[in-house]
Amino acid sequence: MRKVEMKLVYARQIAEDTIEMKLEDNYITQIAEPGQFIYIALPNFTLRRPISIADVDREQKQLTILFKIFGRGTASFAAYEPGMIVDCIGPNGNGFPFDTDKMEKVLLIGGGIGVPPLYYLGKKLKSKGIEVTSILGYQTAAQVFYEEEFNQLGETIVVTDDGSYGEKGYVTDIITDSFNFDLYYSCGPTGMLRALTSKLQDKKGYISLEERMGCGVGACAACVVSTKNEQGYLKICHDGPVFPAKEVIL
Amino acid sequence: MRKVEMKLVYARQIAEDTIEMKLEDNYITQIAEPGQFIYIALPNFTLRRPISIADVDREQKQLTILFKIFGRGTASFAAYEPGMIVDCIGPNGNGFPFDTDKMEKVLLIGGGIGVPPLYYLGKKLKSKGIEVTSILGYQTAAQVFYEEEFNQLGETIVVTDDGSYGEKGYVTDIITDSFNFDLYYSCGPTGMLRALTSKLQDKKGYISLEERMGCGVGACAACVVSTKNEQGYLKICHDGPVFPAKEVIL
Amino acid sequence: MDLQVKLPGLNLKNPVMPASGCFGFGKEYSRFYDLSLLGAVMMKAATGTERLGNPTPRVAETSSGMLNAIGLQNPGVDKIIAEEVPFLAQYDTEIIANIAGSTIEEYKEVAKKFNDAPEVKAFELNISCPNVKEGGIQFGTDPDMAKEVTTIVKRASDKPVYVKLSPNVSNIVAMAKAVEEAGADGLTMINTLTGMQIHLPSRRPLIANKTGGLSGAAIKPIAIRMIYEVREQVNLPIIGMGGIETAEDVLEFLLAGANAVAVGTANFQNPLVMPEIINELPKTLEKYGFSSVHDAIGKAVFV
Amino acid sequence: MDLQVKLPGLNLKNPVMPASGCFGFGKEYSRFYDLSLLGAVMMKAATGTERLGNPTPRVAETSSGMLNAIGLQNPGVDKIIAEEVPFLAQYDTEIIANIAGSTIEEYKEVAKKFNDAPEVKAFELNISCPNVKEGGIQFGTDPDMAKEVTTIVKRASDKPVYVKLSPNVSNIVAMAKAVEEAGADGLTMINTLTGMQIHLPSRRPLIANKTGGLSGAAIKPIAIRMIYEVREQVNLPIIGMGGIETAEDVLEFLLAGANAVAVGTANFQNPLVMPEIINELPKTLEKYGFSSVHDAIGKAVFV
Ligand SMILES: Cc1cc2nc3c(=O)[nH]c(=O)nc-3n(C[C@H](O)[C@H](O)[C@H](O)COP(=O)(O)OP(=O)(O)OC[C@H]3O[C@@H](n4cnc5c(N)ncnc54)[C@H](O)[C@@H]3O)c2cc1C
Ligand SMILES: Cc1cc2nc3c(=O)[nH]c(=O)nc-3n(C[C@H](O)[C@H](O)[C@H](O)COP(=O)(O)OP(=O)(O)OC[C@H]3O[C@@H](n4cnc5c(N)ncnc54)[C@H](O)[C@@H]3O)c2cc1C
Ligand SMILES: Cc1cc2nc3c(=O)[nH]c(=O)nc-3n(C[C@H](O)[C@H](O)[C@H](O)COP(=O)(O)O)c2cc1C
Ligand SMILES: Cc1cc2nc3c(=O)[nH]c(=O)nc-3n(C[C@H](O)[C@H](O)[C@H](O)COP(=O)(O)O)c2cc1C
Ligand code: FES
Ligand code: FES
Repeated sequence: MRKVEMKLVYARQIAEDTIEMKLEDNYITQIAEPGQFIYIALPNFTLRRPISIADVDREQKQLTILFKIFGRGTASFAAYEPGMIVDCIGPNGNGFPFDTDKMEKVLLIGGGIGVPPLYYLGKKLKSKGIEVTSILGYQTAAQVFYEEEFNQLGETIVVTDDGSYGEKGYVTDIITDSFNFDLYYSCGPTGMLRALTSKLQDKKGYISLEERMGCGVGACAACVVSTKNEQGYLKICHDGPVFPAKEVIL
Repeated sequence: MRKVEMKLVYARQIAEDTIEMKLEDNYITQIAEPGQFIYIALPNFTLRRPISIADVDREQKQLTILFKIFGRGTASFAAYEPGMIVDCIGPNGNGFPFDTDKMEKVLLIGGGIGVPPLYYLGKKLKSKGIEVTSILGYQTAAQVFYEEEFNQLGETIVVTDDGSYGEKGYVTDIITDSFNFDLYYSCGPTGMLRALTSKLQDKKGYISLEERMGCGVGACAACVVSTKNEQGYLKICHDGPVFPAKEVIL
Repeated sequence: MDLQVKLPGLNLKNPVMPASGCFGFGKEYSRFYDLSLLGAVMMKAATGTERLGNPTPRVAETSSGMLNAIGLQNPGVDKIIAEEVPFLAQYDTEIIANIAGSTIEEYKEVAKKFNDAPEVKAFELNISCPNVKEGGIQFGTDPDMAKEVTTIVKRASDKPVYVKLSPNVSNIVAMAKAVEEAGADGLTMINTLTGMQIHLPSRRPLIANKTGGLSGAAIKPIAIRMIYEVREQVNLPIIGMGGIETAEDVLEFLLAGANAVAVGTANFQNPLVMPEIINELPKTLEKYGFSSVHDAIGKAVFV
Repeated sequence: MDLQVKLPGLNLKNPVMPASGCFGFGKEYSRFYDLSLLGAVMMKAATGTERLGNPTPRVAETSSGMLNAIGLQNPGVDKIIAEEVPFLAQYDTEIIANIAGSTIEEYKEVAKKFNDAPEVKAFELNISCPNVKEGGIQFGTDPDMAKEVTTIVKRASDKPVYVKLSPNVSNIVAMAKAVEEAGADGLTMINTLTGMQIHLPSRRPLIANKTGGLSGAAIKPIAIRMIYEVREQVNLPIIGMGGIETAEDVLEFLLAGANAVAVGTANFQNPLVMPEIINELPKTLEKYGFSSVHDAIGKAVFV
């Protein structure tokens, strides 16, 4: 984890209010793992913004992020143009654990802007011969992104809340007993994760959490999550953002 | 006086830490008079910055400003690039009064970044057939600007504090009894204006003052100057920035 | 969308008005827009006789804020009634007089004079101006003195009195309760926080008066907290202020318990800010599911 | 350029240290740079037993600042002495323990335990944490209670005690004088100002604890004013804090009367901010005509 200047080399809008960017540097791109995030400073905002690493190309030294224009910070970031320098800390936190010897089939469940970190994970798993199935949930057709990219990784089901694209409903409606997997990985809104982890309580899984952050490096205790064991609070920025689904209280 | 968006059409550094810019609009450029100023908003700074109008080209709808990089606001403004929009209020205040029937020769005395407003004034006076002599004082050679432009208006004497260019000394050292003029106009640091007005106390003159401003339009009473008569305080942004030299207490 | 707010003495067509001292007596801003757009106008502070205020510099810029130490410069209550009130009275908006003084006697005198000006609909009792050395600051931070001056002013006039609270206190609720007991009809809050900036080259406080009042977006979280605390425990209507720049800020103040709001420092950045906010407000209320200004007031407090 | 500062119990190689709660116990930032560069380290608050702190969200962003309501989450004094102090002791820097509690008894107990840790050079007595409901806030805004807790802690230990003052008071000088009388060896100021932000979509305070402490550049003018006022009237050394981001900010605090400074929120924006400031400081002092840190202290106050 270091503070580095990354160069914005590419930016485009890929869905409603959703921006894809590629950032270049010599350090973060060489060590980032799926599930980790970068912590981005924006001029005149007190706090940095955490954004998941959606893909990495080590050779090109490029890292992909995908983010939604949510408030004033992401809106100002969306206005950056290629060539500009982005002040980042990274890679932060711990990624999705996997032990390729112990698994054959995995299920990825992404909700909205929780989809991005699963892409880099899925790519990595597929390259190790793991069978990947993905369920991607969005609010509406205009917000769907990366369907094609996930199709490359394996069977991919898109769900929208309003049924305007793919299946209608929530990701949890889609997961039936016919789904067969050793492990699941998920990232998305807390409501979705809560429903999902309770539905899949007999399965082993890892989920990636969000919380408002101060330092982003584990020093300030802003971003805690309660655990079910004696560890008490864990820090999402430092001990997560990925946690075993059964360990945390959402 | 309106709030308008001006377009930066041209910017260059013309001396040490000194920037010349041309701004385009349909309103301010059509009515601005010498001695008035524009009041510029810079993103993420609470207060606007007052900058004098150094020249106006009504046909081209362009206004020239010259400013020194002084603190953080002017530094950020100096980084603007042509094409960018500048949020301005203007034209603010009252300009230099002149009655061309009652004068033949005028003396302009500018100190440092007080030189700019005198240029537009000199141009206007010269076009009305008034003889213009200018004394321009700077700290050092590297900070000299607009000598050539003033030469076009009439006799121009450049003075530097350290003698690295032109005459050595202060503008007040230059003004001897041999100078012959009906009226003087001056703008520059308060110390210079104090020395000058006391030296020229028998002459009629107008001086342009600076003070830290809040509203810039006369509403908040931040920018007052004491007067020698019953008016009490006057507001520099509204009643000035130009005042009869004999009326104000510096 | 219904933006109207009814408060003691005031029928506001919308909840937005300029904060005292940031708008003079309206003349300057009337060059930018029609003042009839505003819910009300809070006039610059008036004292018994003319005040010249403090030496300059009187303002300094800070991160997301500014310091000011104008020092109550004003032409005195008589001239204000004779020359400024009639100008504002031309507009279809409510006029609130800001009353200041160094002594209780002076407050009383100013209140009495404004009482006879029918165009003035309510008083804002400025017991919290941090830039007057003789007494202002004590009135604003001592509950007993605040009570006393409120009582006197209430007695001297029949107009509704909104007491302007200073945030420079340990216990804002105690101050609010004190003036409530004294018969205040409403509160306006917050005034500025006392601050200072050192000018490095001269090694001296930049503001000639040394300290100045901090205003602007920097203080908004303090204003919201204080309004929320007071709304929980005190039954007076509140005109909220401190760092408002947008219609979303207005909604934040309403939710925290303000019945109306005033905009100060933001006028300096954007002279059109108030008409812009008023224009945005219906959309903003709708976006967050409110059907009127009234519907939003205090919604974050009582849940 | 001589950057050294000598204070009771502390030999600072330079006047810059992290503010309590913004740097944990140093481990995380030691991944970014060598902590031996720092003048000292103020540890996160310690209580008698482990504290879990408040529910989340615990932080919110504001204009030029932030709100926090961590709620004193910490592993308890014993674990801090066993596991955190030895880590910091590896570095060539001074360790300051921040002592907190809900009762006077708890303060005393924590102080006693740290008293036996030779690596801890001084105490920062946190009587001003606005996020502890049981008592913290009263200690920090009531001069008598502040006096009492200072007296007890002084008695319980031989280490120098720096009392951390809350800015949420009407009269900061009265607070400083109270703890001076109680035997405080120094002051640290300011802690955060109590603030609130309303989350519009949920119509509720964003911070789960409702209120939080405002820190960052927004509060710098208030910190400077309070330090200046205290320096004029109280003879204790002051470690100043509140919005420091640059070496020029450090100089501003020194001129206002601080003997050393702490950097809090700025670490979150830039984890390298303290080494960068320390590196800039000699140039900045020179630029404004000072020959040492010592030379600048209080220069804007006594003129
Ligand atoms: C580990 C992690 C990874 C993330 N990855 C992504 C991603 O890949 N793509 C994406 O679009 N978003 C992601 N988010 C959410 C993203 O950080 C927020 O949408 C963003 O910070 C909002 O900033 P803003 O200025 O637009 O909103 P504002 O509401 O103006 O922000 C105000 C403050 O709240 C914080 N905040 C607001 N929402 C969130 C949130 N959901 N989580 C954490 N902090 C928040 C901001 O960081 C800022 O400090 C991630 C969050 C976390 C914690
Ligand atoms: C009527 C008028 C006309 C001016 N014309 C010019 C001009 O043509 N060219 C030019 O270079 N400068 C001019 N100035 C000075 C210019 O406004 C300041 O240099 C500038 O505001 C400094 O801003 P900053 O952000 O760089 O400095 P900072 O010190 O960071 O500014 C902090 C605050 O102090 C104010 N301030 C600082 N110095 C001055 C000053 N000398 N006068 C007024 N406010 C100040 C700033 O506006 C800002 O509000 C003029 C000033 C006035 C009052
Ligand atoms: C330049 C200036 C002058 C002020 N003068 C007065 C005044 O005369 N009377 C008063 O009650 N408040 C005065 N105030 C305080 C404002 O009315 C308001 O309470 C404060 O600025 C907070 O609002 P804001 O952050 O929107 O500016 C003044 C504020 C400023 C910035
Ligand atoms: C996240 C956070 C946690 C804090 N925790 C503590 C604490 O445990 N003890 C304490 O005395 N002060 C605490 N503070 C206050 C800081 O030490 C400091 O006084 C304040 O933040 C002002 O400095 P700044 O503006 O540089 O942050 C905390 C501040 C922040 C932002
Ligand atoms: S954000 Fe500071 S510990 Fe996670
Ligand atoms: S700056 Fe407000 S009156 Fe001049």
